[in-house]
Amino acid sequence: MAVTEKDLQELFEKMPSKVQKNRRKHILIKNGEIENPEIEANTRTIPGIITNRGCAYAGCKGVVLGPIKDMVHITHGPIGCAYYTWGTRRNKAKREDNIKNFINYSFSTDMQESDIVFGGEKKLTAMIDEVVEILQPKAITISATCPVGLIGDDINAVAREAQKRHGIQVLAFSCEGYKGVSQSAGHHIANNSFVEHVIGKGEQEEAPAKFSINLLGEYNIGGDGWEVERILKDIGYHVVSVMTGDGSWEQMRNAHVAELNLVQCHRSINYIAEKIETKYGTPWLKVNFVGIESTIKSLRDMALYFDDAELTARTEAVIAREVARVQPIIDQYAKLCQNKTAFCFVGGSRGHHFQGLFRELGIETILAGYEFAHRDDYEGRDIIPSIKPDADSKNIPDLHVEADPKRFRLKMSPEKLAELKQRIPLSDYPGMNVDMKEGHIIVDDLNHFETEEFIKLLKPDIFSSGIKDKYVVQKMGIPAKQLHSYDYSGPYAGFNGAVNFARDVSMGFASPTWNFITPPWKNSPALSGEMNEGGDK
Amino acid sequence: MAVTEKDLQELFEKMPSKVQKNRRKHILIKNGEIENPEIEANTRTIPGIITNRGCAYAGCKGVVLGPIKDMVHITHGPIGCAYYTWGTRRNKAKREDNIKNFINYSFSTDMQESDIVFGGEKKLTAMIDEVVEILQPKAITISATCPVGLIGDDINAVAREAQKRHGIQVLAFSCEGYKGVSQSAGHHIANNSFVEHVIGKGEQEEAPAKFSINLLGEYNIGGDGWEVERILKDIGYHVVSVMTGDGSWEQMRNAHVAELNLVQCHRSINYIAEKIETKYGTPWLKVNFVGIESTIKSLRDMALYFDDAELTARTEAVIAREVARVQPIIDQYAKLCQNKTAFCFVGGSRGHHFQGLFRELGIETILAGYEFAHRDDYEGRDIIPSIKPDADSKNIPDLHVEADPKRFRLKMSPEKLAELKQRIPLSDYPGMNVDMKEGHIIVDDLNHFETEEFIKLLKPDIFSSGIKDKYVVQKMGIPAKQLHSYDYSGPYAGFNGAVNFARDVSMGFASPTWNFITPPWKNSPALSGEMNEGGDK
Amino acid sequence: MTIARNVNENPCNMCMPMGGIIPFKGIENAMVIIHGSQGCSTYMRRHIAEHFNEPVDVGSSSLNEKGTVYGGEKNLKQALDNIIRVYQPKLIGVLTTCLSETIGEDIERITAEYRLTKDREELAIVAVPTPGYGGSHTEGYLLALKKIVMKLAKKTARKHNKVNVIVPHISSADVREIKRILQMVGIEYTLFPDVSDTLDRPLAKPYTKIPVGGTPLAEIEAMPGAIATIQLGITMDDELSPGKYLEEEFGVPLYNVPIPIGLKNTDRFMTALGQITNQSCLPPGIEAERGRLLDAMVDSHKYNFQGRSVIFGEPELVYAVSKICFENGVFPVVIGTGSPNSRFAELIEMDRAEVDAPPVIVLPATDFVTLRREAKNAGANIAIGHSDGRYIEEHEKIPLVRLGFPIHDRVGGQRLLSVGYTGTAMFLDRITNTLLAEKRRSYRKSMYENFYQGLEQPPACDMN
Amino acid sequence: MTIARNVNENPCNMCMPMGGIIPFKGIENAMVIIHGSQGCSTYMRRHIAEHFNEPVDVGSSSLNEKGTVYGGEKNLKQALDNIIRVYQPKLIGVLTTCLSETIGEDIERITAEYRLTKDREELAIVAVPTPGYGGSHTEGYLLALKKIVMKLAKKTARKHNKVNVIVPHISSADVREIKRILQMVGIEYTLFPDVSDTLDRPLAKPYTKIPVGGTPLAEIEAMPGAIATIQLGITMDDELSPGKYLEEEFGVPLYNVPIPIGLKNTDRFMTALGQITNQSCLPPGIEAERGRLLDAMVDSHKYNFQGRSVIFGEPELVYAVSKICFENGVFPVVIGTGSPNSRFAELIEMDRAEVDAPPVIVLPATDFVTLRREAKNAGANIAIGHSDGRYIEEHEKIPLVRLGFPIHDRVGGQRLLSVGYTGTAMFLDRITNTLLAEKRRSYRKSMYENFYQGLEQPPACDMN
Repeated sequence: MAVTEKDLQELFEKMPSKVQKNRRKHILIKNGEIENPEIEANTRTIPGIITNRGCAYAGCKGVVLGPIKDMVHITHGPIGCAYYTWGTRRNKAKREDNIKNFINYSFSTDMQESDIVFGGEKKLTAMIDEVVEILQPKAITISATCPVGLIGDDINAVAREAQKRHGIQVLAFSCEGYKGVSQSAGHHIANNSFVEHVIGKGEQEEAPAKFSINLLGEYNIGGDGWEVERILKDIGYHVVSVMTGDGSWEQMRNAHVAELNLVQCHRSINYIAEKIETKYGTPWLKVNFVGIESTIKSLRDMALYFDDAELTARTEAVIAREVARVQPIIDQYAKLCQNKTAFCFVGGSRGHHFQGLFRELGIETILAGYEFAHRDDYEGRDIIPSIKPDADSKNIPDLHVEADPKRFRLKMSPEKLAELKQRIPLSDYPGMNVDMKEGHIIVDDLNHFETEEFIKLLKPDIFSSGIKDKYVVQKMGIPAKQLHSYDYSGPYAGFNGAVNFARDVSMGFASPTWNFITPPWKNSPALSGEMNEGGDK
Repeated sequence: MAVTEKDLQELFEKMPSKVQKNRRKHILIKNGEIENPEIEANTRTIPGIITNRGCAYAGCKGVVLGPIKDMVHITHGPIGCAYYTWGTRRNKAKREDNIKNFINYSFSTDMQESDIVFGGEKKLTAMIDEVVEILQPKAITISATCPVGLIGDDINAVAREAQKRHGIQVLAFSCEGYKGVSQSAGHHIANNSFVEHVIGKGEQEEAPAKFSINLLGEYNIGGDGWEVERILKDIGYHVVSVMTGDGSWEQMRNAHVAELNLVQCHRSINYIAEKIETKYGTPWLKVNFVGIESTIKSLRDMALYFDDAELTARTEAVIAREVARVQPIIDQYAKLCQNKTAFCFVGGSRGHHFQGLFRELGIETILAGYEFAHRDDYEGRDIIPSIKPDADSKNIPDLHVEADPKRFRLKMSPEKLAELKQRIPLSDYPGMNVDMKEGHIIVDDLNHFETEEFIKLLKPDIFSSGIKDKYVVQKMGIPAKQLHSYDYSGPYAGFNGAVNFARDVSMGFASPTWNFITPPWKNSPALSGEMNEGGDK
Repeated sequence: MTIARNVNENPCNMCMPMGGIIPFKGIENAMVIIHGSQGCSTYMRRHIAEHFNEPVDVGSSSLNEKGTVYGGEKNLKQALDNIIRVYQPKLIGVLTTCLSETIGEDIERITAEYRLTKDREELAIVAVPTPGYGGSHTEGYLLALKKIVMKLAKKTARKHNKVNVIVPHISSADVREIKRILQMVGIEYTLFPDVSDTLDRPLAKPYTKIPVGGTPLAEIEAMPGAIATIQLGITMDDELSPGKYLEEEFGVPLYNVPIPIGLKNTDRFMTALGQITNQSCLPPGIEAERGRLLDAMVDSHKYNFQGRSVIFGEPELVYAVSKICFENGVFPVVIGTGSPNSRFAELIEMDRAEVDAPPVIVLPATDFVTLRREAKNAGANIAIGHSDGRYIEEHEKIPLVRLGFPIHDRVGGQRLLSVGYTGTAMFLDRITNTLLAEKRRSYRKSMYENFYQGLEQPPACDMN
Repeated sequence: MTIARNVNENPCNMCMPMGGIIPFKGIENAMVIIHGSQGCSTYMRRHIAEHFNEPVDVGSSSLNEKGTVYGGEKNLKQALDNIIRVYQPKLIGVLTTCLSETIGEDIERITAEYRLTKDREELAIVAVPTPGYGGSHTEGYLLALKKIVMKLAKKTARKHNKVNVIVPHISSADVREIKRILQMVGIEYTLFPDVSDTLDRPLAKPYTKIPVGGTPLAEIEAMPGAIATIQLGITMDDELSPGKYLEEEFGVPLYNVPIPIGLKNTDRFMTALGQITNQSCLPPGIEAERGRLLDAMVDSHKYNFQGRSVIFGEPELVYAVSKICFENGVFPVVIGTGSPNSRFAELIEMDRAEVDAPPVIVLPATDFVTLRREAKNAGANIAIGHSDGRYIEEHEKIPLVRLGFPIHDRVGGQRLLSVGYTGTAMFLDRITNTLLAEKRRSYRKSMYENFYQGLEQPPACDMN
């Protein structure tokens, strides 16, 4: 059921011509002749085209800052923005000794009309004081919402003063919602500040254990990070910090001591990975812990990096044990999934990551895309130099860093590093496009209209996206699987997560509900059949 | 709103003449000229007159045996009887070290048609074996239901054999439902067996502590017994055994060592109290722990019996402390209860016991009665010799006991005992009648028809009885308060219980629900009033 | 799979006469007398009242020792006298007990004689033999239904437009809902028995001894003239089936359908209505309710698929509940009834096989000690049934969704709505939300223990 | 008593434009656009969808940095173009945000101009200024309602027989129930807004982009010709009251009554219906439902009188809930709303005084950190409100009866039925059974500790 350019053309013709012109560049049919076709990404969404994208504030406070459990995250603005980022991402956090956990709290300056008129700095200052007095956090973030920039509140000045007054770190983030074109702007803003003000500010000079790593771009949705950590610890790794799922400011400050950074979600965290490498000499490895094969590959890549016989042996032992344990369960579920097709449209990495797991279940991803990715997430980092900055991306300052004179360490010889890069994705991400199959579709910033049209065209068996499109899809008679919040299930990462995912996806197919949509009395033959079969008469 | 003989006459005239003739003897108007009028009681209920009375099985297994937590109580019969006595009395039991607790279990031989035809002894035997094997109780009871006697199953023989086979006590109770005229027959059957086979069979020769007592006729409904024990222990008493609320076979076996038996529910347990006195020389004291004044009086009577300065002082100290603590709370509730009237119709003692507590709240009991009492419960034990046994009462054998040659102990000199009897109700119960006020009504075995008629005549503010009449009363627009199961509340005994009762009764008056019965649109003036008051129009 | 039982520990059923009382409470101006020891009547009134929170007046012939020797005829007649005097009923049900059956009382003769000698031929008396050892309350209910129809239904040449709708032991709210559906579809009906007003009685003045409502006697008499009978019962034996009797005696076409709980069961009910009335299409309102249920099922199945249910109660209800569980992924692992009925087991196995659900232990004539043990062994995480299953909840921490009879540890058993598309959605919400509450309660803890701390058990078996 | 607030920790309300979306979802063939950063629209869609489990299509003008400098007019017009092309709505609501309000967008002018220049005069566009700092979602909801009426309602000489029924933010099932009651009473009505089908949409084929249902535009236009308006709202300010507008502009008599939750509140609703239609007596069916509620209240008050409730949510709903709590003894100890509305506080105090209930802490413009603290201090043992109060449940072990918006940790928020006599009985059962479950859970333990072990605290303060 491949889509042709002609199908696409018909689809586009239902849109106004301006929209057509724009959207054509965001949609590709994978074509073997062009190995890595160009796609437009990270550009403005057309007004009135219903998108799944959020704002810079969502990317900054909602995604990157929010999961850090030991900081108090203050939203400076009217109430809505704080409310909407209160516990909605399902980034779990555990209690730990000596680390406070404010994850269940939402803090807002709750700006009123008068604050808009007279400015909200005083209110923000008062709130910081109150928070410090009552909760005594070790650090605080302030995130700006739309009106803050417009009315000219100087949150940086407020933060500086508060930091001085209370002797704790207070970070200000100018992540007003209108900045950039999506959450992506917010990620960048958050990344920059962490590199500049948090990472490398801890006391440690050396890693406290062998095989120390940071886990970047893992937000512990539904406990994903815990499952990954379980496996890593079992093999013998020491996790210095996680950014930022179940993460802590305390641990991030010492992230510079790790010997390797793992990057799960490239889009939201690659700035940090890159800057750490520049500043402290730590290479980063693109990993994917979603799916059995991807998990195995990521673990083996890590073993290659560390090049330690014992670690490698332990890696293989854990892989063997885990696969033996979970594969039979997955196989049972996979029976229900054979030869099905999926759409997989998620934020900035899962649209790619989940394809392998789907494939392991026998499900082919025939349409995939990202909500807020950049071209490099599709085409690979090699094309970064050729991306032309536009007005929107220029608004987010690019942070310039240099090697830290005291703390920069080469983790291995440049030669060895270069050689390794040939074998594993070290400080590199090749993007989604290379993994897509012939005739399959890649869509950037898929919108509501296109969702429905592609469903009609391709009739997928399952649709993976978020809660906003989920119900449209289900109303169209197709099972949906939320890959933002996992429909309150999870974890889906690692070995155990693969089992959960297999179970949850297969239940969508096993549920007889989908066959019931037409009432029996709308279908006379079925009606009499029903009676013959069941009634006494 | 006194009832006259004329009112009664009118009421009776609605009944068939045979019924009239019978029921007249069960209903009295208290009349100052006759201090202790005679009433008919413990006679057959008229068929088709809807009564609250149960059967012998209910009195034996349901009331007396059921609460004993460390015995397995087997109902030999079809399923219903076991089902209906499963946890319905709300006699609470706690777990204790070394004492098993089977209170949540219901055991039935679940007789089927074939068992009726071929006999159920084998099934009963098999059940005992199974119970012993699985639960390993120290003792077992077997209670007969209607068909057992009719088909001639010899449960005594089965019990004897089982006792021999397993080396544990197995007691059989021939409490077929048709025996006697009410539960009362069952109490008697249970009492007899306990006196003969359980009490006095323990190892102890002497009380393990000073001021040792047994608490008889307390079934720990809603925790009543726990509240009483709390007070007694606080004063310094040692409770040897409770019969039977939260009671145990283990403890009952040593009941002979106590120096005094307290009798709460005279009707259901007086046989035991009397026989223990004969057999072991232990006098019994009629107590009433319902209501503040009654509780105080009972405690002081006990102090008089033991005649110990320290105990007396402690008694007064506890009374003073408790009254100071609870009276102010009760007073608050009592405000809502002033000048109200109550009907109080309960089993065999509460119809009397609760009157004082009602009075303390400002509520006058204008009609009271017992469901299954005997004449002595109304008129006092003095009239016992003059009660003529009828066919029904003769069916329950009277147990003959004599002083135990080894274990009989005089607890004090006969002279002192005689003197004490002048001051406290020692081995005596003066009955309900003496406490009823001029013009108030006493009804034995109040039936459904009379309930409604008396409500119409006297319009009480609250009606206290059981669940079977509760809803009729409420449908008639009058608050009801269950005094069998306490409407899942309690305890109502002792000081804390008085607070609970005051709260629960006053809420019935405080609830505005009763005023709402007529819809506003049925009452035009109120309707327009409603709109003026509430609407914007 | 079934497990044999010798004895009963913690019963999952009540006795036959108890069940026999209920139908009489759903007939206009009816009263009922239990012929036996007065304890029977008292215990049954107590238990029925506790569920419905309603007055439940039941007479007793108060048999005592003398009656066991000389027979209870005199007592029964006296009871009839007194009940008639006070209640002035148009119909009296007389139910026997262990006692009266064991001594061999011929209530059919006694009551017939009573009507004759007392010149009470305008009064209907329905005698139902319900020995406590003759079956569970389910059989008592059904037999009473059938005996009422046998006594009252009259052969008639005149056909009418009504449909007989015979309902098993379901809640008053369910009966009301079935009437609402029948009205929506535009069907005239005789609903029998009708406890919707009598056992869920408005508080209103004046109080009457017998509640207003119930199936009118005239309608029961006219049942043979109906165009069809819909009987909500596919598990009952034919000899207990009033619908079968009407079919065989009077040729009234019989449609046996399950209690309309669940999508397909309700579809079957609606389809039968459509067939009887020759409507090829049902009203749009019905279709909207169906669509809404389906929508709820789609939304909820993600949570329900982690449910493993233990279901218990009366066979017909248990069957209907198991069906919706299969439909929505709350796959049953243990299903039991106290009734000796074993027909429901085959039906359940068919439904199970249809959706390829895991094996289920089906237990007729079971008790709660068995149910509790089997539920625990099978890893059940939700229980559905009446309040007597509360020990499973308390001891095994398996949350109980209350449904059926009796419900005595919560209020509103008579108001529980579970039939039809809308009722099913409400019932399903109660199930789903119970699972969600449990999941939420334990989510972070179990997540952390299972994943982060690296316990070895595979997560597929965990409620997370 | 109220407590001032400087900052907000764990908010008890959402923002104004979020509330403004809902009414547009209850109008036939309507769409809505949020004029602001696209995050606003995305967040609000996400949260509304999570409650209703329904598609919630909301457009955005996707303002970005350029828009903040040069104005958002072009974006808004483009959004209108695209929404019209894809959805072909008959009405579009345009809601502002913090951003568009702060930069001073004149949406009234922009939208008027758009209709004119694009020759779209058959299309209604309703502009509603809803800055996030202008009030809570409650005020957004009400203002949108009023603006819709102001835009659409047309002066007419022709009177008709309908009654305007204006409802606050209640569940889809509640809206359906109000329609059922109006039908029972035999009243023709315009129910506005009507989310009964649009936000609780049956799963059916074919799928349409805008759900079928909602108040028809023609009916809203004709509201000035109605014989009266019943507005379920007694806490709102007059300047937010669509009913008041209809009264002042067109002389339509206004009956403000509370949401009919609770016996007396429903009585007021029914009485208003009776007055408007000059019926001195309402149908017996209504009276039976009332009697059944009353019966339930009598049965349940024994358990409810041990309840001490903390209630939170939107002012109108909170008021209605507090009323039934006063009526049935679940005396409130803390009542709060995130809305700045303070009128409900006076009303609550009147109701409290009437039954002489203990003092209650009433908190307008509050947050959950405050509510949690106050609930704990006041010894609350049951919470009633939306899912955001779950932290009270989790941390203070005060069980939460879910009602209102949003309900995101359970299913079926849109199906929760709580209005009218029957709905109230269902709601009351949920409260009573929550108390009973808690009591049963802890009964033996607390009994034993308090009484047997002789702890000193007086039992009057214990849930036993």
